Amino acid sequence: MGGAVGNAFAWDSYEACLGQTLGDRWDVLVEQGFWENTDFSQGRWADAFETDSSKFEFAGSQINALPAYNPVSPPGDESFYPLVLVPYDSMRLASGYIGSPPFLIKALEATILKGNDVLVEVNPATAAKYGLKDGRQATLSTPRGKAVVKVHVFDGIMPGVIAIARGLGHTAYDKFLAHKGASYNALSAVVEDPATGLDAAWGIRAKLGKA
Amino acid sequence: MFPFSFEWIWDAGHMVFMGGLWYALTIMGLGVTYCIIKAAVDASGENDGNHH
Amino acid sequence: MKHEKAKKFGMVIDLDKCTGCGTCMVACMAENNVPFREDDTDKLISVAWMRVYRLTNGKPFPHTEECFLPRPCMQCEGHDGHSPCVSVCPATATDYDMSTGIVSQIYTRCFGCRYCMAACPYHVRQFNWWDPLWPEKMTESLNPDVSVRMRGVVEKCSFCIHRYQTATQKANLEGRRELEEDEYQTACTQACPAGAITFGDLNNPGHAVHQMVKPDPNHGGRPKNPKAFRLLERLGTNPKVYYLSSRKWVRRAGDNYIRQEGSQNHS
Amino acid sequence: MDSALIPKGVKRCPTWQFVLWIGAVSGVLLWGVVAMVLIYFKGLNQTNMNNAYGFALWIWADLAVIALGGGAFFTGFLRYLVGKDELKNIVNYAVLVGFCCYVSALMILGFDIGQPLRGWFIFWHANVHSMLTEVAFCLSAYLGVLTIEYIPLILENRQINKVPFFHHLAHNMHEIMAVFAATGAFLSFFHQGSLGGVPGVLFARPFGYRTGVFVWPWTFFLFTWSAAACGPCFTIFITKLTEKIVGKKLVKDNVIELLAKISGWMLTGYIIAKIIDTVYWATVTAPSKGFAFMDFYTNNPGSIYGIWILIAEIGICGVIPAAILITDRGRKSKTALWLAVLLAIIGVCLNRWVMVLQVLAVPVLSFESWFTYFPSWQEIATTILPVALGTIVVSLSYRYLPVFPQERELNPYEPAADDVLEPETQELAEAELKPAQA
Repeated sequence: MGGAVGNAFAWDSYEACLGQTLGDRWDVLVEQGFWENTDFSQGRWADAFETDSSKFEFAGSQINALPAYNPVSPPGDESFYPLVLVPYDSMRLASGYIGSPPFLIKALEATILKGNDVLVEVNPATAAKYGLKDGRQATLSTPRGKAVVKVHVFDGIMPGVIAIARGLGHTAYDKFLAHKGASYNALSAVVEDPATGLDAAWGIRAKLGKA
Repeated sequence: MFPFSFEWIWDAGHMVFMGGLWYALTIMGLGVTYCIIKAAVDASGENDGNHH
Repeated sequence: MKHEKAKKFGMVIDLDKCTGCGTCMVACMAENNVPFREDDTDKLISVAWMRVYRLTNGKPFPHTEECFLPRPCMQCEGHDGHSPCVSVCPATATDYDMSTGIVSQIYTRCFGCRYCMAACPYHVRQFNWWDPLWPEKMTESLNPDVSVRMRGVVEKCSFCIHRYQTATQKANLEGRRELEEDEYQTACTQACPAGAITFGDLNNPGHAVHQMVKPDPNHGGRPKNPKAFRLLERLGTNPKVYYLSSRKWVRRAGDNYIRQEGSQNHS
Repeated sequence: MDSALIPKGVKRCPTWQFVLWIGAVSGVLLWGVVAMVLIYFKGLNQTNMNNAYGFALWIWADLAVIALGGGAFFTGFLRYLVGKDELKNIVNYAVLVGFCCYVSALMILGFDIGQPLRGWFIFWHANVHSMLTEVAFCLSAYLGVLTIEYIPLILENRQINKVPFFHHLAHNMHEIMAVFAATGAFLSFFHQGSLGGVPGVLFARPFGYRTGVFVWPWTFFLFTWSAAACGPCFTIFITKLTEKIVGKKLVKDNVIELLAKISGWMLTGYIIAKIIDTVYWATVTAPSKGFAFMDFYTNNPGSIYGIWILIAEIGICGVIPAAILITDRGRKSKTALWLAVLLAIIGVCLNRWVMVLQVLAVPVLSFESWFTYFPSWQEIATTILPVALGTIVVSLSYRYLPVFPQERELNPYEPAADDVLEPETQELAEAELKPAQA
């Protein structure tokens, strides 16, 4: 600090300022790196918001501007398409319209692409229910289309859900990328949110059967 | 295989291994050479006998 | 010989930091002229010096956990340089360098018997089943410091030995005998965006790798850091790649245990 | 047509029949040659091997034929060094079969390397610490010994033997055959052993690794031992098979029984040693590396590598043939003898299979699973190729060379009018059989 600001500052340095203003707490901070206020007690969550629900609300009941919450279900007939297909992003795939270079395709895990087939993640329970075996080909169909995929039985995906990596199924680009795997975009459809008119629903109803 | 290969070391491993190998090859070579020379000598002796 | 202590280059990979992004693989491929194939999805026939494994804890949803494990060459020391692969090579095409601790591979000496591949439990050694090919134009960006490999030979991660050679030459020209820690780093180490890979001389207490794992010289370099482990420690391969993980199941996945050993955890 | 080449006093099938047979086998040979050309020109991508299965069908075939060819060195050892004189009646055939086996082995090794033009590096830049170097050296040298042992037999062909030099050469080589047999036994001991050492020294492969003495793992000795035990069984098997095909007796029963008896006792010893080795490995070696015994036999797709394989190898194909061959009744019963030699052959082949392929199939990293492999047609064809070649060599040898010294005695035969011996050649015909009996 220098010039007019330095002159206006009542202490020699910022450290001296902190030492004086914080008093005992400064010594504790220098020694331990933190200071704990033992007198502090947290306020009750119930008192935090003065709304009907005592929780955060986007619009209070008085205004009544929002329609009641209605979950938007993914498109498709549940009795015919018992599963839900969702997309996910892999760290090793460019998921937009820009294609992955050969380096990424070569580095891609064997649990995402095998030969020319994309692997979809399926929970062991789901796989058992539909007679699907790890690594085998299967037909993935949604109300929008069909694709041949391979099954990757994986505990990390929720039962009843199929996950497909974004960024495959290109028809453009070089021989390292084009015509490999299937695109989620070609299989998905959107539902309009009745309140906002925006595209909603993450996923689409799907069926996975032995190829 | 030969001491002039740069990876050759005069250690026990090389002496035992290559020693055994060259020993076997020498016996085989000498044995065959002996048979050939002796056969040539025998055959020529026989030819002489046939002449007379 | 006292004045120049043998080096033992090693790597520490922090699995808590690894995101599985694959940058190390890409950096390695670019640095070491690893060839491409149109279909490289069969990892058992494709060449990749660095490979990132995907581990799971085997628990059902929603308790499933994942961990990515990058695997370069372990540069095993075995006992006194008797690494699994070096001693088996019939044509002396691979060697354990006592001065750096790096396992070399001479591509023009290898005649492709693949005995070293059978000896290596980490699948580090890979065979060139095909003639090496690169995508169009990529041949122009090949690294001139690394030779390309012909069909029919075995290749593997070299800890970017060419970088060591370049750095040593530079230092010698400047009249120095010793390299600074940052003068020799592998391509994967420098590329890792998460800073998960650390590289240096395990024999040098000043180097980060030494401080991170605290190798125990009385037990073949076994880590004293309880968070650190090596792959297949029990086989006696004595690798120079260490892994760090705060998760017990990950550390345990690094080795094999028989059922009776169930609850205990090594180190 | 070719009667001038056929040994005197024995009957052979008509030429057309022989040509037909050779033609059929040559068809198979040609198939193998096509595969061989593909492999040499396109590389090892023609196989189904991969980076986990670097060793596969070929290495197994190599180890198996060498074990089976062990009949040559062991019979030679018994005949020339131990002095089991009766075995002179089968040693020619043992050498011939062994020769074919070793030619096969070297041929297959020739396919199996990624850079065949650099094959000589294994000799030139030899790493003496590698088991494979020892294999290559001893194998090639021993093939030399087998060639030396086979040459006199060729020289005894009716026409070749007329040349005095060849006649004497054959005679002289027989004279010092014990020297060659001793060298062969020495070389065989080491290459059979070092083939066992190949998986045995892999200390990072818990299924194959064995402790041992000095630089040699126990498998080193077990392989030599099993080759000496099962090789003669293969010699008996091939002899019996030849007898079946040509429809006559070629070797007297007492000769076969003697070889079977020695083989039986060798097999008994081997199986006991193998059981001890397996128990030690299962209870001490493998657990020290973190593997329970059953880890090696469970959780693999289709149970290809189930515990059945160990039961089959040691029990059914080890203990049973050993028990048959050491009993007088077992050896004398035709069916039991056939069964025993067949089981012993399967047993040793199974052992080699396990020690090559299962070593690589077992996952070592805890997060990997079993590796599977099935050979490509190119691999199968090139494995059958040397078998076809061996069949041709054996067929030609049987037809034109005095392989079985007892054949004339066992099959008295009245030559046809046009084949009546001229007095002059009669003398030579007598002489030609002498060296073989010497």
